[in-house]
Formats: sequence, structure tokens, C-alpha cells
Amino acid sequence: SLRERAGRVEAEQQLRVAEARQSERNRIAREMHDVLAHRLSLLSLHAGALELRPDAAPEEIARAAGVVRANAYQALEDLREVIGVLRTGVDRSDETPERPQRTLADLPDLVDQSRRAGMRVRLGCQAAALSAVPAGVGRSAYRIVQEGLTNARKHAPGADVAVTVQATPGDGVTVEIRNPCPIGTGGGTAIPGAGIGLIGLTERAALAGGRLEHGPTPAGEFRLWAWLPWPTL
Amino acid sequence: SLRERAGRVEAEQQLRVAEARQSERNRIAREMHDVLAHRLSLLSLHAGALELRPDAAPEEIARAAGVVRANAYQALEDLREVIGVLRTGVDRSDETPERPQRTLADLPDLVDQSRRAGMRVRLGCQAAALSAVPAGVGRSAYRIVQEGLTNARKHAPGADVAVTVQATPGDGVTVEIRNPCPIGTGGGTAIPGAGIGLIGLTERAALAGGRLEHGPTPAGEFRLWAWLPWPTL
Amino acid sequence: MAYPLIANVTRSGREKEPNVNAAVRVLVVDDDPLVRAGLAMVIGGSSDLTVVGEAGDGSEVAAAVDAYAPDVVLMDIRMPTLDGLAATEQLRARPDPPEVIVLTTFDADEHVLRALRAGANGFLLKHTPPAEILRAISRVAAGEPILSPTVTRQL
Ligand SMILES: Nc1ncnc2c1ncn2[C@@H]1O[C@H](COP(=O)(O)OP(=O)(O)OP(=O)(O)O)[C@@H](O)[C@H]1O
Ligand SMILES: Nc1ncnc2c1ncn2[C@@H]1O[C@H](COP(=O)(O)OP(=O)(O)OP(=O)(O)O)[C@@H](O)[C@H]1O
Ligand SMILES: [K+]
Ligand SMILES: [Mg+2]
Ligand SMILES: [Mg+2]
Ligand SMILES: [Mg+2]
Repeated sequence: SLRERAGRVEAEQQLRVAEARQSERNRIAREMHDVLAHRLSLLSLHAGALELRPDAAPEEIARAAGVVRANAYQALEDLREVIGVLRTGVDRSDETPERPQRTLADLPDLVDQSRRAGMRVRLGCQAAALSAVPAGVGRSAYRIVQEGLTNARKHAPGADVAVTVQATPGDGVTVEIRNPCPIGTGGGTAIPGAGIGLIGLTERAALAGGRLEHGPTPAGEFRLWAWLPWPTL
Repeated sequence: SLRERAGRVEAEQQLRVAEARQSERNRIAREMHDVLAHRLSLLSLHAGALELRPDAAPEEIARAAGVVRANAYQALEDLREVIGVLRTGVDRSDETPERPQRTLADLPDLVDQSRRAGMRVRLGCQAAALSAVPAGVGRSAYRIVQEGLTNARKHAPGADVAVTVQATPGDGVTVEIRNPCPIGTGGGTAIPGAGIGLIGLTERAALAGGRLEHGPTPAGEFRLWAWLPWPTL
Repeated sequence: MAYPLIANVTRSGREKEPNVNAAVRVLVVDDDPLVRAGLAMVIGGSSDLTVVGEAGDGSEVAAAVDAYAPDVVLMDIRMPTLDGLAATEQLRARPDPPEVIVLTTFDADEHVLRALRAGANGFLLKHTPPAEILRAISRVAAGEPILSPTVTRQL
């Protein structure tokens, strides 16, 4: 019991330390962002001066452009620092820095990749709508499908997987990944997973103003479902 | 014992959840920063083109100016979004959003504020050097003194507090805050504090490439000490 | 001015003739058309350099080099199908490869060594001041190695 208590105290202490470190990082990042926001406002102001009047002298254009460039340069240097602060201690092993940020238009590629790795995946979506989805929402939806496919391969190897994505301006983007639960784990009796993948996705969906659900269905499937808003102005 | 174990498991689970949520936030922030960095590069490039070629064909000038304006505006929007992601769920009670970011030049004001609140504080520093300190280092040093004064007021009410700041280009910035420990807590017997203030400051100093120490001294004082680099190019 | 984007180029192996009076021939490779347009505008201001073509992905580079025989390739790193590091490796395996300058946003620190190992002659951050961009291209065309000043500081 004494040992158990010590274990708990230690775990709680670890939690506090992790939270404290993270919150200081966030504070630093916020301070840097404040500085960056000020710089970008300035830059924006001078960019406005590039409004082309027919009588603008070339030197005037060059001068305003020079101010904008100098500020953009400095903003990039600031940004590099912010990223450094946020990156330290973060696992980057799954990043592919060679690729531009993913969009929903990359979804068919992602599914193809899983198929080449031996999975049986059915993808249901209207390809045309996918490329119209705003970039941020698109990245999140891509991430959800990516983790969903990884989970299906890990936790239900050999199973048929169905991926459905629906995207409508105003209504939002809905993502669903379903697969039969492997024998012995379905039917709601499974212990809540030890993993962090789905917790992270839940946070992401919430931050985007949407929501995410997951778990076994009465029909014996594992279902990962998310809705993300696609606001129209 | 069963209850203790349950407590530990719960604490560990909480830790995992907190970490997963935070790491997803960081991932989102990183993605957004990627997008922002690309946008700023684009903006810089086109501003540079305008600066270099004010005599280019009017269509070309108009196009470049358009790219600059549109991206300057959009960069601010992107930044607002990033800040939103990093801010959500963070305690902002001690922020004063109306104020610009603090610098070391604001240190005498900070000390005056504590005095008006009834504390006896001695400040040793060369005011001239303070305003030459780079902004990021200055913010961190300010934060350290701020937490140090708050701690002294909370944990050693009524004590005399000595604040010393030394700043030399190349050598760095040294901050020290000392006060007599209150009766019964000095002499190294105190349990490590439950607070998160000093953990956060330690993280901040480390991120800045410096270091921070704190604790009771043999002479019965509580001492908070930090060194931050002030690199010269 | 618009340059043809390489799609299915059939033209084959053109000889590069050394000519001291001719402008340095530059191929611009980046998946963002606006980056290509910005670079083309900058280079358009120089009498020593000329943009002979553009490509939007690493996988289009080989055909573009066949078609336009550039002296120098400005190469983005992050592209959808084939990234700039792989495309550089491919180019350097050719018998008479053009010089390669890798363009980067600022993850240069992670990629600078890999790209140099892949055979790039130098690096430029996309926010390098335009006059320096022109100078760097000329230097690389003349056989001198270059590194973006900001990158050099980090190495
Ligand atoms: N497609 C699926 N089929 C069956 N069970 C699943 C499926 N996806 C998730 N699970 C269950 O939910 C749990 C939580 O998944 P989660 O992605 O959060 O963690 P993980 O995959 O175990 O680890 P990681 O942190 O690497 O993602 C899994 O451990 C598994 O028990
Ligand atoms: N100036 C001081 N004099 C005496 N003891 C101090 C002093 N500063 C800190 N301490 C001790 O160190 C502990 C840790 O300080 P820390 O700032 O991390 O946490 P806190 O002030 O208790 O809470 P918070 O998270 O609000 O800052 C304190 O709880 C206290 O026991
Ligand atoms: K030219
Ligand atoms: Mg998982
Ligand atoms: Mg405190
Ligand atoms: Mg690119």
C-alpha cells in the first residue's frame, strides 16, 4: 500500500511536471506569436501601399516593396524560432518533410498505399468535392483516415475496411472508417485502449469545432466516425 | 491498496491523455506553421521581385503586388488560427492583453508595483544595459523576476527581497532573487514545492539555452537564480 | 510571360554548346506556380540569366532538362510526387548534369546535408533578397559552390 501510494504520488508529480513544462512552452510561443502578429500587421499595412495607382512612381513601388520584404524576412526568422520552441521534445519520426501538407485530394493515394501494403480497403467519396474542402479541415480529415487505417491494420489485421468521406459546403465533412472487430474483442467488452492515437484525434476534431466518436458497434464492427465543420461565409 | 492502485492507474491515464492532447495540438500548430512559412516565403519573393523590377510590365507588377497583398492578409489570418489552437485551454488569468510584450526595461516598474503592494524589495541593476537586451531574453528575464516576486510574497510574506539583474553582451543575463526563508521551512528540510511556477521557469531557461536553479541556501535564504545567454554575432 | 509546363516532352538529348556570350539558362522547379512566377520575375530582371523552362514536380525534371538544356536548375524540396532531393540525385546521375541549387523555406537545417550529399551545388532560402538570388545563380553557373547566408550560419 505504501508502495502503491508512492507510485500514485510519482505519477501525479510527473503529470504536474509535464503540464508545467508544456504550459511554459505555450506561453513562450504565445509571446512570440504576439510579436509576429505585430510584424505581420505592419507588413500588411505596407502591402496595402502597393495598391497600384496609375501614377505611382517606380521608386515608390520599390520602396514599399522593400519594407514588405524586410518585414517578411524578419517574420520568417521569428517564425523559425517559434517552431523551434514548439518542436523541442516532440516526436517527429512520422513526418515526411519532403512532402507538402496533405489535403483530402491525397486520400485516394493514401488508400492505394494501404492496398499495396496488403489491406482490403473500400473508399467511398466524391473525388470532386474533396479538393474544394478548406486546407485545415482537409488536413484533419486526412489525419483521421490515416490513423483509422493504421489502427485497422494493427488491431484487426486481415479485416475488410470501409472508408467513407462526405464533404458538403455548409454541412461539413464526415469521415467514417469501419471494420469487423477481431474475434474476442468486439461487443463492447474491450478495455479502453492504452493508445494515444484516438485521444489525439478527438482533441483535433474538438479544436476544429467538430466531434469524433469511436468504439465497437452492436453489429460487431469497430467504427471511427468524425464530423468537421465546413463553414460557408 | 486496491483504491491506491486505482488512484495510480487513474493518474497515469490522466497523464497519457494530457500528453496525447498536447501532442496533437503541437502537430496541428506545426502544420499551420508550415503553411504560414510557405506563405511568407512567397510574399517575400514577390515583394523582392517588385523591389528589383519596378520597371517590369504593368501586368507583371500588378500580379506581384496582388500576391503580396493577398498573402499578407492571409498570413495574419493563419497566425490568428495558430494562436487560437495554442491558446485554447491555457490559463490566461495573468495576461494583460492590452499591454505590449514586456522587456527588461519594464523591470523597475514591476518592482515598484510590488512595493506599492507592501513588499520590501531592493533592486540592483544598471538600467542602461537593460534596454539593450534582445527582446526574447528580456521577456524571459522579466518572467523570472515576476514569478520570483510572486513566490516571495506567497511563501515568505513580510520578508526583505533582493533582486539583482546583470546584463552584458556576450556574457549573458543573470537574474537572482533572494529572501530569508520563513521560520520552519528553511534549511533544506522543505518538501519539494507542489507548484508549477519554478518548473515552468526551468523549462523556459533551458529553451533559451540557459539554466535556472532554486532552493534554500545554507545561510537560510531562498534563492532563485538564472543565467540566460546574450549571444553577440 | 508564360513558360510551358513540362508534361510529355519527347524532344531528346540536346547538346549544350559552351558560349561565353549567352545568358545562363535556368530551369525553375517548384510545385507552387506562384513561386515559379516570382522567381521568373526576379530572373527576368537580369541580362546574364534567362528562365528557359519550368516544372511543377520532381518527376518532370528529367524531361524538362532534356527539352531545355538548362545550365542551372532551381529545385524546390517539398513536391507532391518526387521530392527535390530525389530529383537532384537523378539529375546528378546523368552524364553531363546541370548545376543544381536547392530552394527551401527554412527546414534547410534538416535537409542541407542530404541535398549536398545528393549532389546539389548549393542552397537558397526562398526569402533570400533577390539581388543575392541572382548572384548565387551566376556563381553556381561559374562553378563556385554557394550556400544561403542564413544556412551557412546554422551549419
Ligand atoms: N480499427 C480497429 N479495430 C479494432 N480495434 C480498434 C481499432 N482501432 C482502435 N481499436 C482499439 O482502440 C484502442 C485505441 O486505439 P488508439 O489508436 O488510440 O491506440 P493504439 O492504436 O493502440 O496506439 P497508438 O497510440 O499507436 O495509436 C486500440 O488499442 C484498440 O484496442
Ligand atoms: N521566495 C520563496 N521563499 C520561500 N520558499 C519558496 C520561495 N519560492 C518558492 N518557494 C518554495 O518552492 C515551492 C515551489 O514554487 P513554485 O513557484 O514552483 O510553486 P508555487 O508558488 O507553490 O505555486 P505556483 O504554481 O502558483 O507558482 C513553493 O511551493 C515554496 O515551497
Ligand atoms: K533575363
Ligand atoms: Mg492507433
Ligand atoms: Mg510560484
Ligand atoms: Mg514545394
